[in-house]
Amino acid sequence: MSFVLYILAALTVAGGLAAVLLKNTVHCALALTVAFAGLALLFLELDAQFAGFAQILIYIGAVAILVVFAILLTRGSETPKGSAYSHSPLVGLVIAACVFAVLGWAVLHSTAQLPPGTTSATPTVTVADIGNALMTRYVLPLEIVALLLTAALIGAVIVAMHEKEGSR
Amino acid sequence: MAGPLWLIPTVPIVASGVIALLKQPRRKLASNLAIGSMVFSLLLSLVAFAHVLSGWMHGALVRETSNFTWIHVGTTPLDLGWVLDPLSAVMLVMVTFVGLLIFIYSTGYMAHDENYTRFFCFLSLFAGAMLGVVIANSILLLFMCWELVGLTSYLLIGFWYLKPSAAAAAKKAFLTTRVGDVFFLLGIVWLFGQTGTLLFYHGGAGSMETHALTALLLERSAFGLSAATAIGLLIFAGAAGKSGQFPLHVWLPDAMEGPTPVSALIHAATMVAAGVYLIARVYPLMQAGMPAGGTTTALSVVTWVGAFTALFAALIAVAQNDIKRILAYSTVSQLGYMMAGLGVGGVAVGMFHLITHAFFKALLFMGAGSVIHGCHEEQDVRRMGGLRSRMPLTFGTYAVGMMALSGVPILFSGFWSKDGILEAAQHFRLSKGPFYMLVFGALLTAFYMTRQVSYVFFGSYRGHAHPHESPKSMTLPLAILAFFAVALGAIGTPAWPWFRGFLNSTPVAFGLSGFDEPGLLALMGTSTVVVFIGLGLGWWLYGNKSPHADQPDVLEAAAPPIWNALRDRLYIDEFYGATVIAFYWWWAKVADWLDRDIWGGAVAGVSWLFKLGARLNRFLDANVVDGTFDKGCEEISVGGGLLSRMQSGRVQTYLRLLALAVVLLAVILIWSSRA
Amino acid sequence: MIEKADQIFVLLGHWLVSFLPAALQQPALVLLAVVAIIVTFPALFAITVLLERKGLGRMQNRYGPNRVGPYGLFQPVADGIKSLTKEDIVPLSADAVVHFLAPVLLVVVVFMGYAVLPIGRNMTLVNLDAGILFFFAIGASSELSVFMAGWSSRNKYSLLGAMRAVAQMISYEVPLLMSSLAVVMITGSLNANRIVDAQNQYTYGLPHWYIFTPWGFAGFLLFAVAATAETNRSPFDLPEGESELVAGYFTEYSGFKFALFFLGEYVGMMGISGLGTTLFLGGYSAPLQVLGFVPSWAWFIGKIMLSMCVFIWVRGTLPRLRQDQLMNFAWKFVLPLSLLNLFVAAAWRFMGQGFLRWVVCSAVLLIAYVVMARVGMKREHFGPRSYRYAE
Amino acid sequence: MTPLSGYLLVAALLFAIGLAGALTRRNAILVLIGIELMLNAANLNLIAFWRYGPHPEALTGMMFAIFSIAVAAAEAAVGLGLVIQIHRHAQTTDLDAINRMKG
Repeated sequence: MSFVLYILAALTVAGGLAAVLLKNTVHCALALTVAFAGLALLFLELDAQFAGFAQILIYIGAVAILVVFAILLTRGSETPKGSAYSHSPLVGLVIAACVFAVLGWAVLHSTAQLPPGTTSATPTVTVADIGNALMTRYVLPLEIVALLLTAALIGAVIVAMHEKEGSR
Repeated sequence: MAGPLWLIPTVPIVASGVIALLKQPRRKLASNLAIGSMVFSLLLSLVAFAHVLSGWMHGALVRETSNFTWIHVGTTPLDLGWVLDPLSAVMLVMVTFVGLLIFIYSTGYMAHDENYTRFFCFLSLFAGAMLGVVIANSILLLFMCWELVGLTSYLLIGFWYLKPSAAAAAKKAFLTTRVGDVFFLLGIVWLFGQTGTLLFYHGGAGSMETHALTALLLERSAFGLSAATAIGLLIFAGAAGKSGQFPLHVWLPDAMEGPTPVSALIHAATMVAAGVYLIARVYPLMQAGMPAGGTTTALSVVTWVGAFTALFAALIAVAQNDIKRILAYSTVSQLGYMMAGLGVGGVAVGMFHLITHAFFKALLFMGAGSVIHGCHEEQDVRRMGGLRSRMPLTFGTYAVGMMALSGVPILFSGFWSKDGILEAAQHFRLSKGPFYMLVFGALLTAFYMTRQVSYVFFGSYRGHAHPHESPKSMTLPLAILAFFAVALGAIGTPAWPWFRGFLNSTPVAFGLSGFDEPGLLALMGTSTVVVFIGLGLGWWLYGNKSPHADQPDVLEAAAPPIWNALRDRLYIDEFYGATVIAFYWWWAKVADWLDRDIWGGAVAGVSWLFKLGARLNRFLDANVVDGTFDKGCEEISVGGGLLSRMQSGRVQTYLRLLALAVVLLAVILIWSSRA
Repeated sequence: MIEKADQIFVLLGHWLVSFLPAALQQPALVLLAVVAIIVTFPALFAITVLLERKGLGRMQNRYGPNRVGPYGLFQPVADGIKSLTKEDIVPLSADAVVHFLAPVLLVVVVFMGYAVLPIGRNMTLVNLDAGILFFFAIGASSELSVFMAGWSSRNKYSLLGAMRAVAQMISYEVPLLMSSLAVVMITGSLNANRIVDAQNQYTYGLPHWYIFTPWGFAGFLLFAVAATAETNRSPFDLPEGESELVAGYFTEYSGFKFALFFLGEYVGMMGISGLGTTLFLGGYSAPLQVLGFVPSWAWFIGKIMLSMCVFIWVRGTLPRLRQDQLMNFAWKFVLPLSLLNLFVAAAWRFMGQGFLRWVVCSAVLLIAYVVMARVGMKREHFGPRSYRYAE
Repeated sequence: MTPLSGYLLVAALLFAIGLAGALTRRNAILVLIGIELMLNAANLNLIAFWRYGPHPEALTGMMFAIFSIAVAAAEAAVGLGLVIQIHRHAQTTDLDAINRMKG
C-alpha cells in the first residue's frame, strides 16, 4: 500500500519543487496546482474523502485560479528579466534546509512514541458525521470561521478596490 | 396565545431599527414600514383580544403568561415574561389602533419635514416600547420598556431640537419623569427583595398573587405602613411622574413643543396613560388587605392626588391661550380623573375612562394639529376663529371630541366613563372631598372646552394666514376617531356594563336594572346639569363674539389677579425654579468654588515647590552631569546606527530571521529535553 | 423480463468479467464501465452536434447539413475524420507544453465527472459518499484548463477569452452550488444514488421529483441558468463570442486539439445536465409509475438528450449578454435568489406536511423574484466605456 | 518506518520547500505560493494524525484540517488583494524593491 504513498508523495513534492523553482510565474502556479492535487490524493489515501474533495474544490478551484488572476493582473505572467530570486537566496535555502533537518530529525526520533499507523482500523467517516460534528461539537469554530470568511471577503474587496482617480 | 405575544412589541421595534438605517430620501418606505408594522401589531392584538374575549364568553378568567429566566445574577434568576389578560388585551388594541391612526395622520402632518424618516423611526420605537409596557408580566421588563418609552418621549419632544424651547422641554420632561422613576425603581427593588420574584403572575408564585401579598401585608415598615402600602406608594410615585399627577405634572404642558402627532400619541393617548395602566396592573398590591367596602392607604392617596390634579389642572386650563396647552392641561386633569377613578372605583372605572379618553383626546389633539397645520403653525387661539366654515371636517370632528371630553350626556363616551368615576367617588367612604372636586372639575372642563372651541371655530378669523382644510391622510383618522369617541360609550353604560364585566371577567347582561341603583339617576342628572352649566357659561362669555388678540380676556377683565395666577400656571414652575433648581445652582457654585480655590490652590502650591526643585536640579545638570552624559549618548547613537543596518525594510530578511529563530528555539528545546 | 432489460448492462458486465480470475474481476468491471462511458458519451456528442446543426438550421430557415449520407446523417463522421486529419498548428511563441496539456486536462476532467452519476439503477461507476461534492470539485478544475489554453497560446484574444471564461465560471459556480445545496439539504446526503432514491417514489402514480416542489422548481431554473453559464453556452457564450474575440480561449487551436475542446464542451454539458437530472428530475426514475417498464438508463439518457435540446433551443433563441450584464446577473440576481431558495427549502423541510408550505414557499419565492427583477435588474445607462487594467 | 512518520516526513519536506520558496523568491505572489504550500503541509500533518491517531472517530484532526482549509482560502484572497494593491501602488511585485513603509 505504501507504494501508492511513495508515488503520491513524489508527485506532491515534485509539484512543490516546481512551484518554487520554476522561472515563469504562471508555470509556478500550475505546478502549485499539481502539488495541491497530490495533496488531495494523499488525503483520499488517508480515507479523508471529504477533506480531499474540499481540498480540490477550494485549492484547485479557487486559490489556484485566484493566484493566476493575481499574476495576470500584476503583469507577472512574462518571465522576469533578472534573477527570479531575491538577494542572497542561498541564505534562505540554508535556513529552509535547517528547518527541514530539525523537523525530519524530530519525526525520525519520535517514531517510537508515535501511534503505530498499521494497527488502527480505517475509520468510516461519512459526510453526515462531519456535518453533525460541525453542527454540534464544532459549531462555535464554524461560526467563527464564517465570520472570518465574511471579514476576509469584505477586506479583500476593499483592499483590491480600484480607488477613484484623483484620490491618488 | 401568550407565546407569540412578544411579536407585538418586537415588530415595531425591528421596524424602527430598519428605518434607522434608511437614508433620508427613502421617506415613503420609512413611513410604510412603520405603518405596516403597526398594522401587523394591530392584527395580532386583535387576535389576542378575540382569544381573551372567547375565554371570557365561556366564563373563564383568561390570564395566560409565558415567563422565562433572562439572566442569573449570582444565584437569583431575573425573570422576564409577558401576560395576556383582559387588561393587557384591551390596552393592546387601544394602543395599536390609536397608534396606527396617528401614524397615518403623521404621514400628512410631517410631510414637509426633512427628518421624516427619523420621526417615524422614533415613533415606531415608541410604539414598540409602549406595547412592551402593556404586555409585560415582569416588573423588570415593564421598567425597561417604561424607560425606553421615556427615552422616546424625550427624543420626540426634542424632535425639533434646533428650537431651544423644544430642547429645554425635552430635558424637563426627561428629568421630571426621572424623579418619579427613582421612586418607582426603589419600589421595584423593595418588591423584589420582599417577594423574591419579578413576575406579576406566575401560577401562584407571582408578586401580585395572594401568597406574596399576604406576606407583604404582614411585613411592617416605617410609619407603621405595611410593606404593601409602602411599595404601592413608591410605584404610584413613578406612575405620577409618567402621567403628570400633581407635583410632577409640570413637564406635560411643555411637552407640547413636540410635533402634534407626538402630543396626540404620547402625551394624550398612550404614554401618559401608562402610569394609570401601571397602577391598574399592580392593583392587587394597591388594594391588598382592603376591608369590605373600605379602602386602603395607598388607594386613598391615589384618590386624593388624582382628584386634586383633576381640579387643579382644569383651573389652569381655563386661562391658557395656546390651543395645545389647553389640551395638555385638560389631559393632566383627565389623568387625574383616571387616577381618582382607580382610587375609588377599581380597575374597570379608571381603565374605561383611560380608553375613552385615549380616543377623544387623540382626536382633539389631531384636530388641533389639523387646525395648526391649516393656520400655518399658528397656535394662539386668539389669532384664530371662524374656522368653522374654512375647515368643516376638522370642525365637526373637533366638536365631537370636545363634547365627548366635556361629557355631554347619553350620546358621548366621555359622559359614561366620567359618570362612572363620579358615581364611584360618591360612594367613597373617607370623605366627599374628591367627589366635589371632580364635579367642579367637570364643570370647568365643559367651560374651557367651550371657550377654546368658540375661540377657534366661531366668530370671525383674526389671523393673517389663509386657513385651509387638511389633506385626507389627516382628516380620515379624525373621522374614524370621532366615530369611536361616540361609539365607545355603548360598552360602558350602566345598562350594559360590558367593559367592567370584561375586565373583572364577570358575566354581564343587558338590562335597564343597572339604572335603578340608588342615587345613580340623580347623579347622572347632576353631572348633566353641571356639564350644561359649563357649556352655557362658556358660550355666554365667549360664544360667537371675536375679541381681538390684544384685548384682555373676559375673565381677565373681571378678576385680573386670579386670571394672572391661573395664566402663569399657579407659579408651580416658578416655585420649582425658586427651590429645587436654585438649590442645585447654589450647590454647583459651592462645588465650583471648592474646586477653584481650595483644591486648585493646594495644587498650585505643590507645583510651585516642584518648580523650585526643578530649577535647582537644572543648575546641577548644566554644570555637573552634562559632560559625562553627552559622551554616553554619542556612544549609544553610534551603536544604534550599527543596529539600524539590519532594518533593511526587506520582508524576506525578517522572514529569514524569524525562521532562523524558530530553528534555534526548536534545537534548544530538543537539547534541553534530552539532557 | 423488465428487470432484465433494466439491468442488461450490469448483467452483461458481470457475464463478461466472469471469464477472468476472481482477483481481477472487480478492476475489470470498473475498467469496462469506464470504457463504456468513454464510448457512449462521445457517440451522444456526435448525435448532439448533428442535432444542433440541423435544429439551428431549421430555426434559421436553413436546411443545415444535408449532404453527407441520407439527410446528412453521417456529417459527424465526416467532421471527425476532418479534425483527425487536419494539420495541428501550434503558434511559435506558444507555451508548447501547457498548450498541449490544456485540452487533455479538460477532457479528462469532464469525463471524471461521470464517475458519480447514476446512469441507471445499479449503474453508478463509484458510489461515493460525497459524490456531488466530487462532481463540483472536478468541475471546478476545468476552469484551470480553460485558463491554460488561453494563456499558453500567447494571443490577446485567447487570453481575454480565457479571463472572461474563468471569471464567468467562478461567478456562476457559486449559484450552481447553492441551488444544488438545497437538494442536498433536503435529501440529507451528498450521495447521488440516495438523492435519486429519495425522488424515485410515486403517489397516485406521480413522481416525487424535486422539480415539482416550489423550491425545487426555482432551484432547477437557477441551476439551469448557472449551468448554461458554467458551460459557456449561449446566451452566456461571451468567452467565445466570435464577433468580439475570434473564438475565445481556443482561437489558437486546430485539428484534433480543437476537436477535443469541442468534445469537452459538449460532454461537459451532458455531464452537468446529468447532474441536474439527478438532482431535480429524479435521475433515472420514470416520470410516471405506469412507465416503469422502460429501462432506467433509457430514462437517464433521454432526460439528458432532452436538456441538450433545450440548450440548443436556447442557443437558437436568445441574444448574447454583455460582460457587465453577465456579472450583474450572476451576483445581484442569481446568487441572492439561490441563497433565498436555500432558506425556503429549509422552511419547507420544517413546515411539516400539508398545504400551507406550498403557499408560503411559492409566495416567498415569487415575491422575491418579482422584487429583485424590478429593483436589482434595472437597466442602467452607461457613459462611454472606460477600460481598466491593473496598471 | 510506520506510514504515519512517512506522511510526516512528506509534510516536513513540503513545508521546507514552501519555506524555501517564501524565503528566496523575488515575486510577492510566489512568496504567497510558498506560504500556501506550508499551510498544506500542516494540513497533511493534521489529517495524518487524525487517521492514525487513537480516536479517529472524534474527527478532531479532520475538523482542524477543514477549518484551516477555509481559513487558508480567506488568507489567499486577502493576501493576493494586498499584492495587487501593492502592485498598483509601487508598480512592482519585487519584494526587494518594496522596502519603504511610506509610499
